Amino acid sequence: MEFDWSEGDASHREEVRAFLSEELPDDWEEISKDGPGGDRQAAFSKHFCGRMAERGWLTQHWPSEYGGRDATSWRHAIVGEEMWAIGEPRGAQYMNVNWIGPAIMQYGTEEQKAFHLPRISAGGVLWCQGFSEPEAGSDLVALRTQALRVGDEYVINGSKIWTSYCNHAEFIILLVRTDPQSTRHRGISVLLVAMDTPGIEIREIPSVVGERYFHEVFFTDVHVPTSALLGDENQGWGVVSYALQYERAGAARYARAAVTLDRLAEIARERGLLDDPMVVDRLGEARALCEAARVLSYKVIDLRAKGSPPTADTQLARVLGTTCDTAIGTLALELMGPEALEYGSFADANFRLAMTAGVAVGATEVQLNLIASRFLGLPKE
Amino acid sequence: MEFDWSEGDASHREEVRAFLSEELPDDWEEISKDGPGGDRQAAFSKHFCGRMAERGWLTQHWPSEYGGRDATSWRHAIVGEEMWAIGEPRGAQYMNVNWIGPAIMQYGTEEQKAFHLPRISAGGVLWCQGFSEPEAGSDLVALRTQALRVGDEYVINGSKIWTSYCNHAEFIILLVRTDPQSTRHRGISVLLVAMDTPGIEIREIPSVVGERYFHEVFFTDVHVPTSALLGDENQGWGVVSYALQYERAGAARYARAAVTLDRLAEIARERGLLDDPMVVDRLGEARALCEAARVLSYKVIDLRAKGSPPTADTQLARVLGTTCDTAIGTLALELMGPEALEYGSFADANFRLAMTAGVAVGATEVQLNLIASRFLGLPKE
Amino acid sequence: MAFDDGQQAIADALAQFCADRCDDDTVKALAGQAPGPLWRELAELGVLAAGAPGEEGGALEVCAAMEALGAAVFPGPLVGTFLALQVLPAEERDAIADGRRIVSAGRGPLMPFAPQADLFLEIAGESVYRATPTGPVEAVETLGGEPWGRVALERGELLPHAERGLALSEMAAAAYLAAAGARLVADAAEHARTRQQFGHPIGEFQAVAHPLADCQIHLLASRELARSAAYDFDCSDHSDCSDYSSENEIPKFQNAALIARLSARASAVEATHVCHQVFGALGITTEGPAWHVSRRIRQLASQPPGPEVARERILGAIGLGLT
Amino acid sequence: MAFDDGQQAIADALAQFCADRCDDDTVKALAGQAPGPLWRELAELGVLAAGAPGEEGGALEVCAAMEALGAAVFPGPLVGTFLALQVLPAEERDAIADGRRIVSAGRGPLMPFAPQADLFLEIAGESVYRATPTGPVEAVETLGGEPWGRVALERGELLPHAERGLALSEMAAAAYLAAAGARLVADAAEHARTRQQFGHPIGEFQAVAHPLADCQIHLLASRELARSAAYDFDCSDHSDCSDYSSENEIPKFQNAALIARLSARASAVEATHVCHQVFGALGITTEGPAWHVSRRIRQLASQPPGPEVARERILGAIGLGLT
Repeated sequence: MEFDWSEGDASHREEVRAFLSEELPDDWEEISKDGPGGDRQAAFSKHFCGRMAERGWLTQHWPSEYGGRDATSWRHAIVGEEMWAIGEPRGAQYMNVNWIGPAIMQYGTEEQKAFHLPRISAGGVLWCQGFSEPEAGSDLVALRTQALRVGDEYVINGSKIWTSYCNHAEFIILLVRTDPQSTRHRGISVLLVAMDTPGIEIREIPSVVGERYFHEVFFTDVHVPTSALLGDENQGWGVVSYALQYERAGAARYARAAVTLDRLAEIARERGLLDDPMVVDRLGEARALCEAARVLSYKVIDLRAKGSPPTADTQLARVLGTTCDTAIGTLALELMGPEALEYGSFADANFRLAMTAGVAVGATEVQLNLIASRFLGLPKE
Repeated sequence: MEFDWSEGDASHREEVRAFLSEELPDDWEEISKDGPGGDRQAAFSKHFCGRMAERGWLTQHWPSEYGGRDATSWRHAIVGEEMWAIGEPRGAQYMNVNWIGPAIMQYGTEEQKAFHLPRISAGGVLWCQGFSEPEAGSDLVALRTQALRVGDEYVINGSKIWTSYCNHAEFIILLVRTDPQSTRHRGISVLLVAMDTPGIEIREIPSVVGERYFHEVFFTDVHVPTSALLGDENQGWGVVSYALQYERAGAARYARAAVTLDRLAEIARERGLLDDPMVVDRLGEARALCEAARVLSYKVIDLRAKGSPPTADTQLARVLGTTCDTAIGTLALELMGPEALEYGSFADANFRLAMTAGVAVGATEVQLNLIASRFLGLPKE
Repeated sequence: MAFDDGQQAIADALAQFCADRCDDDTVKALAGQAPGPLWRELAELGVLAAGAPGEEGGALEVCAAMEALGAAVFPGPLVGTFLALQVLPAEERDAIADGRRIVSAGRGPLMPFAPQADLFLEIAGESVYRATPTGPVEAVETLGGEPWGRVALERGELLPHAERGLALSEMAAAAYLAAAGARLVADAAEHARTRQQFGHPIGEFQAVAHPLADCQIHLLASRELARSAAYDFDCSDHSDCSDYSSENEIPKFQNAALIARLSARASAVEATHVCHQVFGALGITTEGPAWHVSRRIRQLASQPPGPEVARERILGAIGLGLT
Repeated sequence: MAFDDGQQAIADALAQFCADRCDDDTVKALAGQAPGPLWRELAELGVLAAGAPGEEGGALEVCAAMEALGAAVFPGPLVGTFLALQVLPAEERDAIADGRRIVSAGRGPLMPFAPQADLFLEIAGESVYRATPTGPVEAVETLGGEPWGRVALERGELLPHAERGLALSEMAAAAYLAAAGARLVADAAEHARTRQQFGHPIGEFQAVAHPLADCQIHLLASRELARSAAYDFDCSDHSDCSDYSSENEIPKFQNAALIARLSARASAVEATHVCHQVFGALGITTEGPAWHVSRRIRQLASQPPGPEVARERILGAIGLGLT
């Protein structure tokens, strides 16, 4: 059997928990109520990530040359589980350390690496991700935002949508079409753009899942130097695919779901609902789902720990994580009866969050297509 | 409000029930155990349908010129509900009266009508339906069985599959390709063939849902006169479409399901399972499903009663009937625990029957495609 | 089952009223607001009065109205009002039917429209009581955008005709839910016809189309069941209706209302799941096409009479069937 | 989680054994038959013995074996045998592990393999008792094609180590169910690749492909959970394993086995529904590719420990999580 938490892993988890109980203020629940995009949590995350960085934990799984400690993926996964379980005090920075940094490591110039990686590793910088567009959701390659090369600059025009956290972000990792004649996967590039570049405007899209969750970002004649290019021009699809593989298994949603489920069970117990076998059965089913999602995520981490390239297992873990979130959100709503309807209540908040599960990271439909084709050899339409 | 059972309808239902309690032997449950294809039920159905015919009920919804009584579709629906609820003592003859007879009425020559309709109306003849082929299931028009015209005869070669009740049938309504160059909907014809014609062979396919349920029928140089043609040559798709519209709303599965559900509830009560709220909830959901299926079937009957052409509502009723059967079969299995595993037990028998619900009459998938297109205007693939 | 001309006229008139006075932007803007001028305008049309015994109209008229209102997700204490009109004495009905007095009907302590309510009805099992607040009403913002309140109630007089009141309000909720669900499905289908992904409208994908079709089936059936329950309710007033289940202990209209509610609740909630999948991120914006509909469905689906009452009644109804 | 070389060798050897000695036709022919020569052949391979405490092997070896056996839907009283080997004293184990004595373990009065059983174990809640028939065994033909019997039992000695026995047998059932489900899905996918309708292989339709993909996800997760439960079971014998949930009252291996069983049961039963839809009429012929698999899944999914035990254990496990 190849997997088990080592002694060191177990004690690392204890260390992380101790650190969390020390660092999180008493009003953490209040601070984190509006999610990572909320002003308070965003501000807190800069302080918090700085503290993590001091311990060397923020990017411990990175190579030491880039500010890491060469720790195993398991160690980093432990941090991820503990952070998610408690409401992600790293705020949006989980994106930096999980996939934006690694993408820069893989494709960046020496200059880009030297500039960006220490900043990410130190915990003081926020990034956002400019991939989706109004006409390009799950189908990212339908993107229209253009960056035309003019001399040693790119001039960007277009817009992005559903951009989380960008109100607080210093940088955006931006997907653009650099060859205006191209279609689909060809002619796409990735740019690393400072959010204070003139011509960038942000509009918040009010969402049901908390403050500052979604935004539109408009680019009007935004000039950036060609040195902002990550990877080769027109070869950006490779860069984004690399990043997405990390993104899709990045969030330990099952850890959050398991904690939610525990609280739900506790509430059910207080209300005497556990006398109802139906309630117990549903809780049991939900628990099995959480554990199933966890164990599939561990497969992905295991591959990563061995340095193997990501496989379609990532999709499995992702779909099951979503299923799990949705199931628990729905269960919360059903168990709490009319009480669940109170805005901001435990059940309400979890239900709203669960609604985003299938939306946030690529449509489940696309992932099921992939699984049908890779695991079952089914033909594509 | 346009629908209600009239006084006469209500008393007709009472008459039918009285008739059933008089005509059905004490060992009816035993007789009907193996379904309409079983030898005993098939034999009984000839006697029983004769008795119904004596009362004028078997084909009461037919025009009087064809042996009917011009009764409303509602009257005939009442008979259908009562028959299905008790396990269909008409055996396979429900097909004769529901759609094979009407198709002959619509498309038959005077000679065909004069020969076949009185026989069906008198209750002494069994028909089966030769539509499906190994390579043509839901996609009927992929059929390959050929009938080549040679002088004033057709020579049939090919095979049919999943043919129910054909072991007892005197006639088959047979879908064949009369233009060997044709594909898909074109070049198909319908023939009315006596099952004792030389060259026809039957093989039973053992099934999990009871004796003599499925068969293969092989046609080897079967000669039939051209007068066996129903409707115009190569225009058979119109005939079969007409028949299928009647077929798909023909069976009052919800009536059977409702009775099954009542028995299941009774068993649950005897076992003290009704203290479990989950069980009650599931029974309630299942009851709501039955009633939903019933009410959609009534819409279809209402259209028919008004002489309107069948609409896509038929598909709705059909899909919901299937859902309902499956839900109750599954519920039976779950409620009964290990007891349900006993072969031939109430739960086992119902579960096996429910398994056929989605199979017997066109794949649900095809019907959902239709609904998506007709009701929601969604584009086809 | 089709409405007669008078009932259809109600549905059509209300659809027009909603189009004129209560479009999506209005619904969104009114979220969390107390029943105001719009509620009184609705009442002046005589829509609420149709739910009072002996008035012009009856359950089918209420059903026709609720279908139109549900399709527009019209806000306000509709369900509680129909309950009140059946259980309160004649002299109290006018002020309610006119929209002057607001009814809060529920199981407490969380009560719908409590901050604005002039009258509290407590539902306990199959009984309905008058109730009086024994303290202040604490306003509660809800998931569904209805202004609720938490309030301690003292139980008062046991009211008559609870079975009719509950049945009428359940039928009304069923009609509203089925219509709101159907409208959500229609909007999602429209989105699926126009939204392109991977070079195709997403409605071409069975993964999108089939769940929508499935919702459509169940919602149409729920609509029919609500109409049928309304018919039975009206019938129960007359002797010339056939009632082949009359041997049962429980009146047919009660069972029919319960069945309609169970069916509508399940199918409308399922429609929110499916349609939010179809709308994707659009669905979770407050400006978007789905949230103001799905939140209302969620709210109405959680309202009393809840599962306990349903369960008791199911136990009574279980032997119904055709026999 | 991958097996080590020894465990993988067991899985491979048993897969070969099943291919040679227990193909689909054999499985179909053996339906309803008492455990016979094939059962003893399996036992002689040492597969059952791996489930006895202190023997060569352990739960992971049992898990590897059950995955291979489940994929072939190998018949016989596997689950009850693993229970017996944990709870019975050493001197009784050999005859069971050799396949000479047949165990019937259940809640009664309907008992698996009862007509042939040499030994009865009664499962009552979390306890296991020896039991003695007080009358004749009435043979019962089952939906799943296993020869069961109805028999009155007298409860005897309370046996030790019930928690280990039940956990091992639950884990074994989970591994078998997950593998049988995965095999059904693989066969259905093969059918979907080749079966043409409307000019396309049906696997192109999302209505076919997506449910299969969904089953695949859940079945793979169930397999991992079973392996993980087996690992925990073996760990619980040693002191060098980390067990970060050790603060809990209930041993980790018990929870893990329960979770694996819940997950495998749900995912395998769902796979039967989905695959029968894919196979259509073919699926309900006894000669066809699905029935002999799905009936076995149905049977194993209904076997004890049943929902009551699961419920009690869930109540205990509910606070587990990561904390």
